[in-house]
Amino acid sequence: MSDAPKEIMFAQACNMAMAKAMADDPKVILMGEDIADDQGGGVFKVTAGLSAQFGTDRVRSTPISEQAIVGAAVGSALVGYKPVAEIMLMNFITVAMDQIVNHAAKLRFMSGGQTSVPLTIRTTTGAGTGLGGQHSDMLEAWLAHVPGLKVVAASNPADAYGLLYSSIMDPNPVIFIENTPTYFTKGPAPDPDHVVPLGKASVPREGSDVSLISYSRGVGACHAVAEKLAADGISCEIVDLRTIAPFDEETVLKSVAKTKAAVVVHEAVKNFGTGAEISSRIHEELFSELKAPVGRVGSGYAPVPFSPAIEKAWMFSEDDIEREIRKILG
Amino acid sequence: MSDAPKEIMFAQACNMAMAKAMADDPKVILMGEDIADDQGGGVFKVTAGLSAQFGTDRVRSTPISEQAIVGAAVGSALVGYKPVAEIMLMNFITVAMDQIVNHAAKLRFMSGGQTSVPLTIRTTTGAGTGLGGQHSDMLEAWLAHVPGLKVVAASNPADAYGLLYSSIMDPNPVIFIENTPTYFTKGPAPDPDHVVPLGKASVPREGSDVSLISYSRGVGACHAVAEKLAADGISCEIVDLRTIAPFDEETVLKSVAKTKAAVVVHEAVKNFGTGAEISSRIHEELFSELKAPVGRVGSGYAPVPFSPAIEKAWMFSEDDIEREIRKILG
Amino acid sequence: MADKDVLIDIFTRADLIMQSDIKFRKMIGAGQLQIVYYPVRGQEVVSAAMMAAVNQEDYLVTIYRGLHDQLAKGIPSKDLWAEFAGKMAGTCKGKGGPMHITHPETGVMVTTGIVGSGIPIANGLGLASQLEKDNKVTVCCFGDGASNIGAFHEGLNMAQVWKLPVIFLCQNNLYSEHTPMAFATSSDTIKQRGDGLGMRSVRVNGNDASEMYAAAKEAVDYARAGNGPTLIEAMTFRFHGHLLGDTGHYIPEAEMEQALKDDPMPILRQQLLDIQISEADIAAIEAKNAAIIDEAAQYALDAPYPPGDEYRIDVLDVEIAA
Amino acid sequence: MADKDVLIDIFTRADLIMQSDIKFRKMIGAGQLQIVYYPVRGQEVVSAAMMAAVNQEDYLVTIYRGLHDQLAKGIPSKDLWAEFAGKMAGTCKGKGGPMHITHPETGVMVTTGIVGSGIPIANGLGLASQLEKDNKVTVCCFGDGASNIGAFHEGLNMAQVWKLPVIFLCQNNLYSEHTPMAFATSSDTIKQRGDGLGMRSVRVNGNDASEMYAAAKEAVDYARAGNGPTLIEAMTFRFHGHLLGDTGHYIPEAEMEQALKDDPMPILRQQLLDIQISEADIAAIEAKNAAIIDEAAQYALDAPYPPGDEYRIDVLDVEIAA
Ligand SMILES: Cc1ncc(C[n+]2csc(CCOP(=O)(O)OP(=O)(O)O)c2C)c(N)n1
Ligand SMILES: Cc1ncc(C[n+]2csc(CCOP(=O)(O)OP(=O)(O)O)c2C)c(N)n1
Ligand SMILES: [Mg+2]
Ligand SMILES: [Mg+2]
Repeated sequence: MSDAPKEIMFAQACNMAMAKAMADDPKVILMGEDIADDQGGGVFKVTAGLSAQFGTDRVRSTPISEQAIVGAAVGSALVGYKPVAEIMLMNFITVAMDQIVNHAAKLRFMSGGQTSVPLTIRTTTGAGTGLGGQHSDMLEAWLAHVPGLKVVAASNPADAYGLLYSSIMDPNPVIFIENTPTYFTKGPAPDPDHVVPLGKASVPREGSDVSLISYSRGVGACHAVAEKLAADGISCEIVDLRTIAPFDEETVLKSVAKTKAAVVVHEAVKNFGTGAEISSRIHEELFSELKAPVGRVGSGYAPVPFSPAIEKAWMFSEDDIEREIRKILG
Repeated sequence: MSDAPKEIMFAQACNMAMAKAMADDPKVILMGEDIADDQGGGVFKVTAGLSAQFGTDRVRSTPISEQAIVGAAVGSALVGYKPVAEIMLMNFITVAMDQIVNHAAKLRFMSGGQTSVPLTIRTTTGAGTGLGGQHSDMLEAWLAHVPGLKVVAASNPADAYGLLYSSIMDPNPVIFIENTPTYFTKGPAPDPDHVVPLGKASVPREGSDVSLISYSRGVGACHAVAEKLAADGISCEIVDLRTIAPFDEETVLKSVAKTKAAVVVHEAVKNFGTGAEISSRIHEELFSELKAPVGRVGSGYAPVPFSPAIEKAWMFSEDDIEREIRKILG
Repeated sequence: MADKDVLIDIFTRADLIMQSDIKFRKMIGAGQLQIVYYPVRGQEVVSAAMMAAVNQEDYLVTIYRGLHDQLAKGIPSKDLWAEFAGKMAGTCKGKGGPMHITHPETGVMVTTGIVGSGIPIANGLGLASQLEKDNKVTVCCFGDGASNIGAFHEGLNMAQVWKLPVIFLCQNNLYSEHTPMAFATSSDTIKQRGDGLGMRSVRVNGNDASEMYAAAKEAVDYARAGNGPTLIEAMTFRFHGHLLGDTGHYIPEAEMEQALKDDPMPILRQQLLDIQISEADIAAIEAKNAAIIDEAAQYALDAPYPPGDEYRIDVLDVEIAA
Repeated sequence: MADKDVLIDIFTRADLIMQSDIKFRKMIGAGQLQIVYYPVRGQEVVSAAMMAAVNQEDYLVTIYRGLHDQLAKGIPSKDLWAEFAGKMAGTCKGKGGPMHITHPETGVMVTTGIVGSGIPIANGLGLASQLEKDNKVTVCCFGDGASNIGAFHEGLNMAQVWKLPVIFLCQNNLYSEHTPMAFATSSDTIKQRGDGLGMRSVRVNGNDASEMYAAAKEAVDYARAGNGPTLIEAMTFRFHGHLLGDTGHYIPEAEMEQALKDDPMPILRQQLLDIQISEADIAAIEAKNAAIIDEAAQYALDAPYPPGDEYRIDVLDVEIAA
């Protein structure tokens, strides 16, 4: 791949990761609504070209049947396949929660380790696309609460490539959450054998005054705020969780032990969101060292509003992050 | 009701609350699998006698179709009914999450307040009954994270009576979580017009050293530990949330502001559980006053094991609560 | 052939739908509106005939592709356009948007963006009517693709077991997103599934006003008489793909050509002429609809957006603290 | 009439099931085992005949009421009994229990406690076999009540569209918990639903060994030949209610009497005698089964419980830290 592009889009990165996984392992198969090329290669074109390259036996467009899609992934995973099921939008996992929670997450344990479910569920979501209340929810907190599931979300194309590949090859069920609004955002292209291990956070920006802990598009917002505050002499360190559950406590605690202050940032509704667990763990481990209580930033207590005017007020923002940082740094 | 019993069981209390609601308001109807008397009055007999008293038009046994059950409740609620849908066991809400989350919780908002969904979903769960991995999960954290839903759980028969009645009459969708293992535990009988408002926690035991914040059967465990520690001169205050979401921050913060130490206790898996949100809120509001970081007690990171030997080790316990209290009180 | 007044009624509704769809696509294309839009051109007659057979008090549950159903059921264009534009004056204060139109005054109770999910909810409305004995029926619209999801099966079974007054109107436009029906559907027809569930089921040419109206009327009468639900599989087609921008690459040219030849609108217009309704009278109807739409569109553009704080209102019965 | 060896095979499996069920109920009644138990008495022949028609390598997905299916498929009694008793020596180290039996060596891949949920999973096993061209079939067992849940519909549609080698065995015992089939099911038969989904569907007397075996064999051959799935509605009955302790108050006396008269076990035993299998040979089979069960039961009682820390193992591929 000498003529590889220097920059690629998030969606492209996911496509390339699946292509590599399918080329590396014949047991990798894809299932989802309209994902094959005859049906357009996915509504967001994330799977474009894969059925042409690997055939429709391995890249299968399905009926509108999320329970059947995840069930078929569970069953084939039980006997050695590494299925990647696409749930077009995250809100649609609500019709497949039984297969995900009662089966994919539990069959290894309930069988006493005789079987395992190495599937990956890819889904995308995110507000700001004008799709309203039923097409934009961030539901990662539900899945993070389910023992046996890994929950992964990338913040840039290179990580998406390396994390999706790792998710597909992981022996456990993984929920890989993509972000619709940033699908077509570009970032440095990874080299073909770039792999990002699950369970390891990254520290894309070092700093000394406060740790900003986030994932998915929240990381981009943190970078913007960090840049801005640098001008005011506030030094922000950014921790990109990459794997939301089980999350990399070591890296998070190491960073906060250094900065002695933290703000957890996510797009999901703040109440009972993943930020609460991360905040609690930090308090439990570093209470006496903290300059101030860990701050949290998330979206408001409401369904995602349709009208851009309301959606903006409801949604987590760079202003919210800045305000929270200034608040805890007093 | 002069000949009313002095003590009643939890299941009975729920039955009496539904009977009163149905007598008070003809718009209250019940739906669920096997809930009518011809089908046994509910697998745990919680609805026994209600179809005999109010007829099978209002007390309806349904097919095994949780999506259709909740959907029928949503639709009838939209036009003025106050349906009470029974989802036999909490794990089965996994097949009805779309109706609960994308519809019941959102229709008021998405309609701009033109419609509302005053339904109640009753469900029961809890480990320790030997039902294993798919029949015992505590999933309240998912629902607490959904704007527009209220989540309620009682810790004793009198509260169950007063809270279920309030849930049925509440203009918002309410998830009322019962606890199977304590269904047949007795407690003081409430008088017929006893009502417990939603959103208000109670303080069933006052103390000065530490606040134990819990709900459902966790409260019973806290009482046992409080008794035991009283002997050692440790004074525990107990806060029974009653409504898990939105929860009564005022009462919680008032208690902790007094004791300056807190342990949040629930049966659900600890990671990403409701205890994280409560712990975070306390740290955010009372950080500088706390003697120690807020402690959390919950069950282990695993599906509910079948074998009693493993189940016991996995499950939250009085020992865990005591250990956590002693840890934070140093 | 349905009688004159009925055909005029159906045409009037259908033309409003057609012109509204054209206008929406024009304004979105021109960048005057930035919204995700699900075209309804080609399916006008199905809803127009169905809604002509029910009353305003009757309930409707429909889907993201619902403009035709909503207009046919009688939602005032101004309110509807304002909601599509996300304005405070919209049916839902801009909170719901095109995929979540609600308007109880005209019986439009739910518009859902989740495939199949309106079906169980329609049962609840039907159950309420059955208990109230208010003689209302509920019309529940969904597509051919929705017949592959669990909610469809659970909903139809319960409706039949409880003999609910619900008309399940499957608008079979032969595609679900980019998937042709036969590719993802095990049965040859959707009607066959209704039969399998023991429900009264019919399959009709939904693009023929008289045939569609007759089927609708029969189902409504059957439901009002307390006999229970009917599944109507109404054959139709969508001319502009799944959502605006969809090129329809997956639709064989010949199929598209034939579909356009069978465009229900010119056919219905000709039928009016055939029964001696004058060109002038028809033109008057079209002009009136055009005026309504122009006014509604302008109203939607001019109307103010809701204040940001609206997100704290209507979540629960009480306002959420900031 | 199936041939002699087949009938003996079916009887041997069915008798093991019957005696095991009796023993479980006896031991639970005596307090030797404290478990929630779903009796299978009355449904022995359905599974015995079905499993006699497949190989040990073929897959099975079943439900909480699965003892008959699991024994018929060949799980060694000792391993199974130990799991029911929650012991470390059980098939699943005591972690799954009776509702979640798994035993890959005999093809038992999933036992689920969620009604209908095994159906989509069975498709995944069938898909794997189709891709592997390993010529395996998957048998998926569920009850009549499961035909009312969404997963049933989604699963059958996908299996038919993809022509998967899956046999959907609906063991229609006429009740779901305390609900008679007709009360909650819109169609007269489950077969009718398979027909509605365009799937090859048959309805047989599951309590007749020869009829059940013939239907099973045909479905298996059909699937192995690559023709796709079959829905078998096997009529049967459960004699001891939904779970142990259920008094069956909701079952009309006459119906229960008739069902007991039609008890498949004495009928099958008589059929063996009729084809000149000696009382002695039959008694030998019964004695052998009895010995297996006594040994298994004792083994289960004597075996040690798993250590508590086992809850941190098998959650993920790596052990969870304490
Ligand atoms: C549960 C669920 N899965 C997937 C989607 C994405 N989706 C939206 S519309 C659609 C196609 C529906 O086709 P059909 O039912 O025929 O209705 P049509 O759009 O043709 O009117 C799909 C798959 C969804 N909204 N909900
Ligand atoms: C989704 C779901 N809903 C409800 C239940 C509770 N439940 C367990 S068994 C059962 C009855 C099932 O009847 P049927 O399918 O006929 O199987 P049978 O028990 O008769 O063998 C019910 C309702 C469940 N386990 N899962
Ligand atoms: Mg369609
Ligand atoms: Mg049954």
